[in-house]
Amino acid sequence: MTDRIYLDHAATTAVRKEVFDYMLPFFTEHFGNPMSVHSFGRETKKYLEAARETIANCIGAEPREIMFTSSGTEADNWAIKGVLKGQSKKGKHIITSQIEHHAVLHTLEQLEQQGYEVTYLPVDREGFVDPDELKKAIRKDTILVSIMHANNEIGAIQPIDELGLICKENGIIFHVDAVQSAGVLPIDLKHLPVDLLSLSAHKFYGPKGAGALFVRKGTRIESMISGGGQERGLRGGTHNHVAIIGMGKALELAVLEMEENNKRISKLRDQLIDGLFERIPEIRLNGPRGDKRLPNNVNVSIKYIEGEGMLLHLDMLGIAASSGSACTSGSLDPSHVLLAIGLTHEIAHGSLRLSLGRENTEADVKKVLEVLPEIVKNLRSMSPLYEG
Amino acid sequence: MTDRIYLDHAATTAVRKEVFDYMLPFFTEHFGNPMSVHSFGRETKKYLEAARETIANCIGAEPREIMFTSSGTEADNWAIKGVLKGQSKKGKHIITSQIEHHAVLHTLEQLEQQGYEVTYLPVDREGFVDPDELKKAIRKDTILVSIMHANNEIGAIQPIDELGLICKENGIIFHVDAVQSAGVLPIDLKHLPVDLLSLSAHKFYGPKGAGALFVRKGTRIESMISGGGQERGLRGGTHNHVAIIGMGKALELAVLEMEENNKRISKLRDQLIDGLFERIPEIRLNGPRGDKRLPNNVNVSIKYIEGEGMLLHLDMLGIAASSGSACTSGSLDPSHVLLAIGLTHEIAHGSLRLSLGRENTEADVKKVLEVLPEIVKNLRSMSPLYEG
Amino acid sequence: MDYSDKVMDHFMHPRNVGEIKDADGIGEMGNAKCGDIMKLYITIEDGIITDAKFKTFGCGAAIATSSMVTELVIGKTLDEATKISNKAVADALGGLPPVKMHCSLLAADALRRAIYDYKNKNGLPVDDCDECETCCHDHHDIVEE
Amino acid sequence: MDYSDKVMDHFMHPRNVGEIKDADGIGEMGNAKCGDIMKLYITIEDGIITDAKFKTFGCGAAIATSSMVTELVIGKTLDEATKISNKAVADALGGLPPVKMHCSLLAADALRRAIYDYKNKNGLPVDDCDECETCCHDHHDIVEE
Ligand SMILES: Cc1ncc(COP(=O)(O)O)c(C=O)c1O
Ligand SMILES: Cc1ncc(COP(=O)(O)O)c(C=O)c1O
Repeated sequence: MTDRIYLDHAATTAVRKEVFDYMLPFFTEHFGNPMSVHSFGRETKKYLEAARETIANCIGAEPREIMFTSSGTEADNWAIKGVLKGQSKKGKHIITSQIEHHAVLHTLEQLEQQGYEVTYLPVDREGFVDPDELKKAIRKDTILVSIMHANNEIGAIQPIDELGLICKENGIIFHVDAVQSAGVLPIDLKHLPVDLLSLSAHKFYGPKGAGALFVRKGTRIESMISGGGQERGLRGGTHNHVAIIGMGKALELAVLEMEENNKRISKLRDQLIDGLFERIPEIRLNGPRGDKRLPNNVNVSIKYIEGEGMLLHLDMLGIAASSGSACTSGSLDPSHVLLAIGLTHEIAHGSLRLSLGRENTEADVKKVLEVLPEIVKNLRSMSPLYEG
Repeated sequence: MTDRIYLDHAATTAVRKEVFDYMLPFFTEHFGNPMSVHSFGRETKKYLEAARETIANCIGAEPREIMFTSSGTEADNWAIKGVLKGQSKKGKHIITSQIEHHAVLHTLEQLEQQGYEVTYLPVDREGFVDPDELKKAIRKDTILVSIMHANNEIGAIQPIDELGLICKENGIIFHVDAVQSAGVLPIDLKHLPVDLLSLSAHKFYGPKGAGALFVRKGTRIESMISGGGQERGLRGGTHNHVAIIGMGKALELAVLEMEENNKRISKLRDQLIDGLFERIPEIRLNGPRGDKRLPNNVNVSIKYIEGEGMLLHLDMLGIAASSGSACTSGSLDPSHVLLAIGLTHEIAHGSLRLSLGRENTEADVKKVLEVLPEIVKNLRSMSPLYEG
Repeated sequence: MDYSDKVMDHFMHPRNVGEIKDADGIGEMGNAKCGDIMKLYITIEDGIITDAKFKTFGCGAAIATSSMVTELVIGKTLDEATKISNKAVADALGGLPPVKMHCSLLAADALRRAIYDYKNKNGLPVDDCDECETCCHDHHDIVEE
Repeated sequence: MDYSDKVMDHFMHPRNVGEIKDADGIGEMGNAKCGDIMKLYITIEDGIITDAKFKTFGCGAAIATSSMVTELVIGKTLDEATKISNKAVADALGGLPPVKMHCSLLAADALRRAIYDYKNKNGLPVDDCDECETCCHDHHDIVEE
């Protein structure tokens, strides 16, 4: 099992060794509730607040602008649902894109049932939101714009600075889902016109169970999970301090190593893309090429075959990949992201995402390039669509 | 530091060794997203579902009735907010008690602002809700009753079977916050007329970051955190499978050892209560005595002095206790629970909660009985209220 | 997906892949939009299915059920074959995950359409099999959960 | 609570605990409902505070600020003493957690009331110190966060 190849880092990552070691004492030894008035509480609170500071520093925020949540999904839900009431006089119109994560899209669908109106901005064939489209979509009653930083399926990096400026000029709250980009792309909220930004630790080699929402000072947000006085009364529930402390360490390391890591990984990415194109006919790349693509993301559509078959074959060889977002793997409809960039259902069904990470090597890329063409050939030979 | 005495188990507990060991491989090795279609995902999913089954077995539920959350607070919030829409035709009246945890009370306060009406049932001087009061409070438009199983501050165990029957007879959804009782008191949902029940792992020597909501088959609940297809589409967010797996193991062990543990701990509890009464004049016990009190809970009010001073003195001696719920420690108002059982503000301020746990021994009790009377004497000598 | 060993075996080593040039009956179900297309070819001699082959575009379960249905059907009379239910196909595979049960429906329906095709071409009386032409979405809907 | 070492020192070893039988001035602030009562006794000779004692019901910060205010005030003239602000008390303790700043207000106010009491009893002109009689809730409100 040790020579399995994990290529699904966009779904989740392993906790890296340094983070794991750093977290360990907090389960059994320093386990106190950070809200408690005793030494057990004080010692965890110290580390909890240090993690808040680290995370704030990593993204150019102030510590008090960082609110801890249990996940990126919770942060997304909260960002959106939390600001509505403060804007109720202004209106009920929200703008987002067609390629958001389900954490955003399903939240908005729920809101539509409650009388909110949502505009879903289209994207171009590479997966980019056009700032002009945002301008056109803004109405007098627009209260919130939610656009992701980098797409989890096709890796397209959105022009959030430009989009944010437009929101700012129009006095509209701007939420950014940075779950895929945090720790991978530089984020400096001192200069980015963003009001709310979601993070999730398990995407950057931190533990599951910790996320964060940046809430810019002055942005009014209502609590979604009410309870004790945690997070200045805005997010109740005993802190999962272990995970939060791990998140701080993980983001710190990710930001430290960002440049070097991206250089290495984007090279692997391009080798993988080029290699697949050389070896497999009738294949297309989903998402852009180059700097506007997440360094770790490869997403291709392979004509005439269906994605799950590829996954299963790869899995039998110890290679873990995904076909669209992991979260949608139980679903039967093809990815909404792939449809949004103009793919037909048929082609969308044949998509494969390979998301690279810290542990991957050139040997892993070679292995994929060696086995995938054979798998494709095999599946195509069974396909009634293929006239090979 | 090793001979510190932890007496704040109601706030949180350390992860016990067996649980810790059980969880360890899931951080770095078996880290896959359980929703993923590959071996990394399958191996975590297997353990995740086994945890669901274990937890279900521990409380007499079916696995599909267990929904994982990030905490007890989230479970409470979700239980309450999740069922409203399905009941909207019936009305907007909710019944709870005056001594619920803030996770319930603050959620209901939020709903009051949205037009819901809430009746807060009083409790008697020992902290019990009277089923007749519930009967009287029920109206045609009552849609939900939320009463906790055991109180976190004074340990009073509520007659949830009786209360549940009343709800059932009236066709009203019944939610029970069992965060303090799970793993301590037997819970058999096969026979308990309860529709929704909240659990939290970190109260029974499991990790922080995992909670669960039991949702009885047929109870319609809307998602509060929307996202991927996790928990049958009802609770989005990548599973914190590590914490969930730990929760399963922790509850399993707690239930296995329940009887033995309770016998031992309630003996310590009674020694502590009796000892304090022998040694400290003008003291009162908050909550009931005997079987209707959580085996691990001691809560006393000590006249003429304020709680924090006691905590600080105890803390200097390495003894961790609490004055009211840990979550309210940042607050300046005395505990709502102590006021509800009829204490004056003055007496309520002088309360001390000592909550026992697995590691506590008779020596710990002796130590408290040795030092606390001195601390009280000292603080009273400074008190302008004390005419000693 | 939690596929049984049997499913994985039929997926990795599908039986009877291919086309039959002069097939006596051809049944096609599903469409690319839905992510599943099964095309089933059968040869019939004296009322007995003597050969069956398939081509399938679809997930692992779609390929495995296609493979299994060809195995089940060879050697059966038309009457026997018509009675092969989707459950029989799934059972023969050691079960299917709930979200994949529609694949077994697809396979059973493709078989029925191939038989219908044969009967139709040969002027034999046909059952009311038109409702086989269900879109994948109908099949997906039957999935519980 | 994150108390400074100085706060903990004054809490664990409070200076000048007690009453002064024939105090020249007594100032009491807070009430039991709020969880804080401070009673400050001062002795005055030739316009100088020569002794100060306190009794306090309240949290750690309340006791520490009481103790500190007695230390600060002994040896001061009335004028100097009147100018001791709550911030000065808090600073002398190495700071207080934000939620505990009201305790320093309480201490400073108790001092001012004791001086007021002395002046009043001795027919000296008094400052408009009546607004000292704030309930704890007003004090709590000034706490930010
Ligand atoms: C009775 C009760 N309900 C709910 C909670 C909240 O649980 P959690 O800390 O897991 O959010 C607690 C503890 O804090 C509790 O004691
Ligand atoms: C872009 C994006 N947003 C949100 C999420 C949800 O984050 P989490 O899994 O922490 O709930 C994910 C990953 O699943 C994601 O890729």
